[in-house]
Amino acid sequence: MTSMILPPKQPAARRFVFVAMVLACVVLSPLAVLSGYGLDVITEIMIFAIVAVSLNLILGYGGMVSFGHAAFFGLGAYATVLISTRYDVSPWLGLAGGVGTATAAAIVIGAFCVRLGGVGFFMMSLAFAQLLNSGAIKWRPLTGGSDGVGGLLRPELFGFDLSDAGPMYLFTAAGLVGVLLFMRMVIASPFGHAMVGTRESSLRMDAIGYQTRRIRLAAFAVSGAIAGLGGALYAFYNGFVSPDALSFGMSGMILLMVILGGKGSLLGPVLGAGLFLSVKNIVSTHTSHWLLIVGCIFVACVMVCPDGILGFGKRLFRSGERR
Amino acid sequence: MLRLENISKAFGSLVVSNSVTLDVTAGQRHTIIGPNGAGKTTLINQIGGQLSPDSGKIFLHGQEITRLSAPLRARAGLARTFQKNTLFQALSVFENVRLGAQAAHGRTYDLFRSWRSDTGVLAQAEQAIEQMNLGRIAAQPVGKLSYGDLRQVEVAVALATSPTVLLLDEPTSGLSPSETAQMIDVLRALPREISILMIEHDMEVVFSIADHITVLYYGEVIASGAPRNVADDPRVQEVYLGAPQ
Amino acid sequence: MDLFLTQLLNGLVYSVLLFLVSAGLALIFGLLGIVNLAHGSFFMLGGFVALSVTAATGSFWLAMLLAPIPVMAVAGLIEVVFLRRLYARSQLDQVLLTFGLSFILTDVTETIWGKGLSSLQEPQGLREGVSILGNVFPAYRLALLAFGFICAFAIWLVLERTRAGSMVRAGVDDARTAMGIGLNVPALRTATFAIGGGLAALAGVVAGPLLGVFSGIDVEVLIPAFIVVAIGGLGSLRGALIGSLVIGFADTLGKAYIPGVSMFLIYFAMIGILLVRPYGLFGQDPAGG
Amino acid sequence: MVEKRSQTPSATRRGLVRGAGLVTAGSLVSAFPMPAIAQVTKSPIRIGCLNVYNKAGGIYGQAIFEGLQLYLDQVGGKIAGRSVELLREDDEFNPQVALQKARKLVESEKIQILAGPLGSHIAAAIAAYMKKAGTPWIVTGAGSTELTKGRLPHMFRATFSNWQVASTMGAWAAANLKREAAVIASDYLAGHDIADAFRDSFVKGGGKVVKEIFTPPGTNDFSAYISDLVTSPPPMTYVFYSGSDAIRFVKQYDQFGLKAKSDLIGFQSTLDADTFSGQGDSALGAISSSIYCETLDTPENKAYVDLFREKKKSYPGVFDESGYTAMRIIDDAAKLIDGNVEDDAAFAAALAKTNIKAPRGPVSFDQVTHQAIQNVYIRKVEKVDGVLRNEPIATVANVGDYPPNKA
Repeated sequence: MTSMILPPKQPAARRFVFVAMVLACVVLSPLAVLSGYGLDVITEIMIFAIVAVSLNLILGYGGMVSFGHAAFFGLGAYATVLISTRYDVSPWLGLAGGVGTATAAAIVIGAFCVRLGGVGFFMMSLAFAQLLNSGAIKWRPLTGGSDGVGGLLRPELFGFDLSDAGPMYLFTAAGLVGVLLFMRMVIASPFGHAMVGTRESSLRMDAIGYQTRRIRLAAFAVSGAIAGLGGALYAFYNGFVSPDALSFGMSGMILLMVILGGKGSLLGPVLGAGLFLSVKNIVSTHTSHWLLIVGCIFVACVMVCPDGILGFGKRLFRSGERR
Repeated sequence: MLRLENISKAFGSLVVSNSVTLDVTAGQRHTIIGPNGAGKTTLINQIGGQLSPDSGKIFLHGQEITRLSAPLRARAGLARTFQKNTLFQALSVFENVRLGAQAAHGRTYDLFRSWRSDTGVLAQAEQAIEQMNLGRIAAQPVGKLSYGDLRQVEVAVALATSPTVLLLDEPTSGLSPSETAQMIDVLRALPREISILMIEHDMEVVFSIADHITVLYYGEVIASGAPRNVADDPRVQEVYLGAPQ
Repeated sequence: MDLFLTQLLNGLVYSVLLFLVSAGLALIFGLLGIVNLAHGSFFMLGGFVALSVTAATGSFWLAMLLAPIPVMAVAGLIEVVFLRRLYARSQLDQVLLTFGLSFILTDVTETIWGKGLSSLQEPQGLREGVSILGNVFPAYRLALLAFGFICAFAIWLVLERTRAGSMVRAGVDDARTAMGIGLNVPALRTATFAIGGGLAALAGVVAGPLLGVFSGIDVEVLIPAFIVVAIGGLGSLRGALIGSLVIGFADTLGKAYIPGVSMFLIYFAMIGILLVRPYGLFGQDPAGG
Repeated sequence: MVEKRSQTPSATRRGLVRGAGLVTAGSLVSAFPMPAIAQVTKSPIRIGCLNVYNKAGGIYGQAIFEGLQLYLDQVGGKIAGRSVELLREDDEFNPQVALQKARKLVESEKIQILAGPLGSHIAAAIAAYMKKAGTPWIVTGAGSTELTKGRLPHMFRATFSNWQVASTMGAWAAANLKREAAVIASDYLAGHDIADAFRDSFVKGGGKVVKEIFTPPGTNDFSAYISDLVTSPPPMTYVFYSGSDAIRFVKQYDQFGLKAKSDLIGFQSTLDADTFSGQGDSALGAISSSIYCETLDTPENKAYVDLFREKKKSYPGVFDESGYTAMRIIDDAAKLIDGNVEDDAAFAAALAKTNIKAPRGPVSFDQVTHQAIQNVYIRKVEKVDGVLRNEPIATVANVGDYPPNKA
């Protein structure tokens, strides 16, 4: 192959070792420094990072603005709790069921949503999330209504009890790393490129022979599955789920995390989730004007750095270099 | 290769295609000309599948494709360019072209492999880029290209899908004389395995490429044949040059 | 009066309420292309300002007249300071901006007026019930019904029959041409956004005696209003009217006769209509064709 | 005690602090240097205030918090000689958030006692965790009958239980008002809890429930339900709503002329001091049951109402008083153990001994379920000097917990 056209590949092996070591340090260091509550906070951040990453797949790469992503997060969580508690089976089956339910729902809901573009997509995704939210509130015998449903006990994994903060943290970290590696692969795959192409110009994609609806649907399903995994982990984390997990506000929060960190980049949503939840945890204790601060973050983000903190940082870095 | 039978299309009371019938034979360089509003682009859109005709039939390699969606037509070997820029702005020239090649040859639903591993697609893309002499700008994002380069990328993306029939919607419009000359060279160099149906305004381009000309006037075919015959047709002269001299 | 007829009347009143909220939303989307998630906040703000006006003057009518003014000012300011820079950007940015602004407005409202639950009293003379065929129906609701239809007619009249209206429509159709013929498009946009906000505030005032005035009502009214405009067609006033009727009746009759599924009914309606007509009943495909 | 400590070796700082507290309480001083203990006793008492402060339920959470604060200010900010820190955490009325915040308060903020929450679903969500943590917990708002069934050793409900309030009304209404009633309530845990309690005692007293309607929380327009009632009005209607729903329902009930045909009776939150400003005259004449009434003619209540009205123009409601009395209970218990609130078990034991005369009347705890035993008042909305207020018209003294919870 001519290297003139192809972007150069980095030397793989050494880089991999380096990344793996940094990753291991990043993952393991909180275990040494933090105790129970601190680890819990980071665990929650990582769970929402997974959900934000999943939204970023369709939003950042696929160009689909969903205001109903809480649907898959919430379904994953609900299914995990309900399967584990109502049928008295292993929570691991619950987790699998949670991911499965979210994926199935994403395929069905996606089939409706991907027919529409732009605002239509936005409205349709919102309608389905609201529908599920109403269902969770109304179907009291199954879901416990607006009071939610709980009682899930975290299982064991390789002899470690996940109900301790440490193992749960590591388990979630493994999940996040796995999701990120998967995302990295998808983005670089022929499918990932087809998705970006669909975002950039679906007319052109049609004309050169891609069935764009099908590509969008596949992306939607993958995204729903990952969000379902996030929901299932959240069910493990909390042992409890309520209709809030399916709400308008939850969808908005996930969206904010992606935008805040930077859409269309691998690590942006992770950064966004971390920043948002950290600020929330710190600020909400000290002031009742929490909403004001969230609002200002939103506005500042849109006005000053529409490509997120990651994009903002990159721009700063580049302009620094130029000088 | 490509055959249109009595294609008609109207937007409300405005008839844009009136029982158009035309044939593109294998290896032909077929050009559609006609004044503004003759319904040329609408016709291309109907062939490409972006619009569907009200009545009539379209055949590709003898198979009827009238009801086929645009992507399926593309896979059957029909490629087209657009007049307005619908390229993937955020991607590089190479990636644009590579997406064209992937559509025809690649495993689009493969999530678990890098795009680099699909060497067949890469080779196809590189070939299209070389055909259009785009090597020098292959790594640049399309959003930053000049207009002339964009027209060439248009053709390269279409070529990358390895078409048997190529539809070109005014490939030289807006180009400078030197760019136009370049485009003519490139198009003339294309192998005869590819049949071309082209809309063009510039008569110099038409006469240096076309071996068959169809004249469209208000949605209707008023003449069709070899360039010399068409040029001598009194109706064509009337339409094009106003009153006969 | 027959129970069914009463329920129909209830549905009509609720529809009118929905129309008053969604008209501004549709106007803003239709003319500016902005999905305004802060619309509920304008509604809420209108109610609170009216609360202060009635507390000071005791007059509901005065509140109706005055409350939209400061809200229009706030909306206008938002357009000038923020939205003006975003027209060239993606719809997502506009959605996010107004979403953020709705948080800020909620906080500001709570800081000024507190978190307490309040409600506006109906104006004197409309507090009693009116007897219709033997059953009592609240006079205020009947007045609201009339007011809603007058508003719908007035908006239509202004847009279709006045010079200002045609200027606005020209600005929508083609901003560049409108500028070419000497229209001040930026000012038109500011005015449109302000008027949309003012309409929401007016809705907040007249809905006050029914729905109450409190922090949190913004989201409560925003979602149904969204469904209405999605069904009716984004940006179409006629669509907003029809959408309001669909949702108002579906919701009220659902509650009355099939309470088990009434909560889902409006979402089913929305999904069904979007499927058949992706841009709503009276919406236009923005891509043309 | 020492045994218990060795059973649960804890490396966290909280464990160490707790250990030190145990030592002081047990007078096993010798092993520890004195300064460490002195430091522990001097540090402020940390009280976690987990409640909803925003959204629809925010007014109640805020009322409870201000109640706690009011008492604390009254006693000069100190309890048993130690200063007090109130750590406010917003549970957002979301059980998921609540559980996390409870963890934060216990493990990171190292509180000695938790006061809250408002939502029954919140309380249920954090119950298992709080049981494990062992930190004393004063429930200030959540009323679900089931909560005390779990008999958490360190949990005390210093406020109403839904059963207490609603079943008292059922029995009293059957005996003193009409014999037939419709029930309309919010469709969530508390709504069903309250409707069940009312129905059971109302039927037992010879009454008949002719219709039951449950409406989704946050219903905008009740006209469909009210019109349904208007066509064949029941002699009276028992209502449970809170917040904005309470205002809308009571107003719309009046606007449709139903109030003239069917007596309006209800749960305390439906007709309380904080809803009157929104309800206006529509509330006039309605009857409700509650553990508190702002016009009680006792010295404790008068002093409290005067104190409250120094800060605010309005009258206190159930949740204002609940917060105030909860802090009073904490104060008394802390004094009983000389401020050694780090000892969870001793603190809990002291709380169990509560026996006070609160603004609401005498309050003590059921020794089995830790539900407050208190009076339930039947109140009627009257207009005095142009201001709406609840006036007590009957008192049912010393109502305890739901009997099956004790069995």
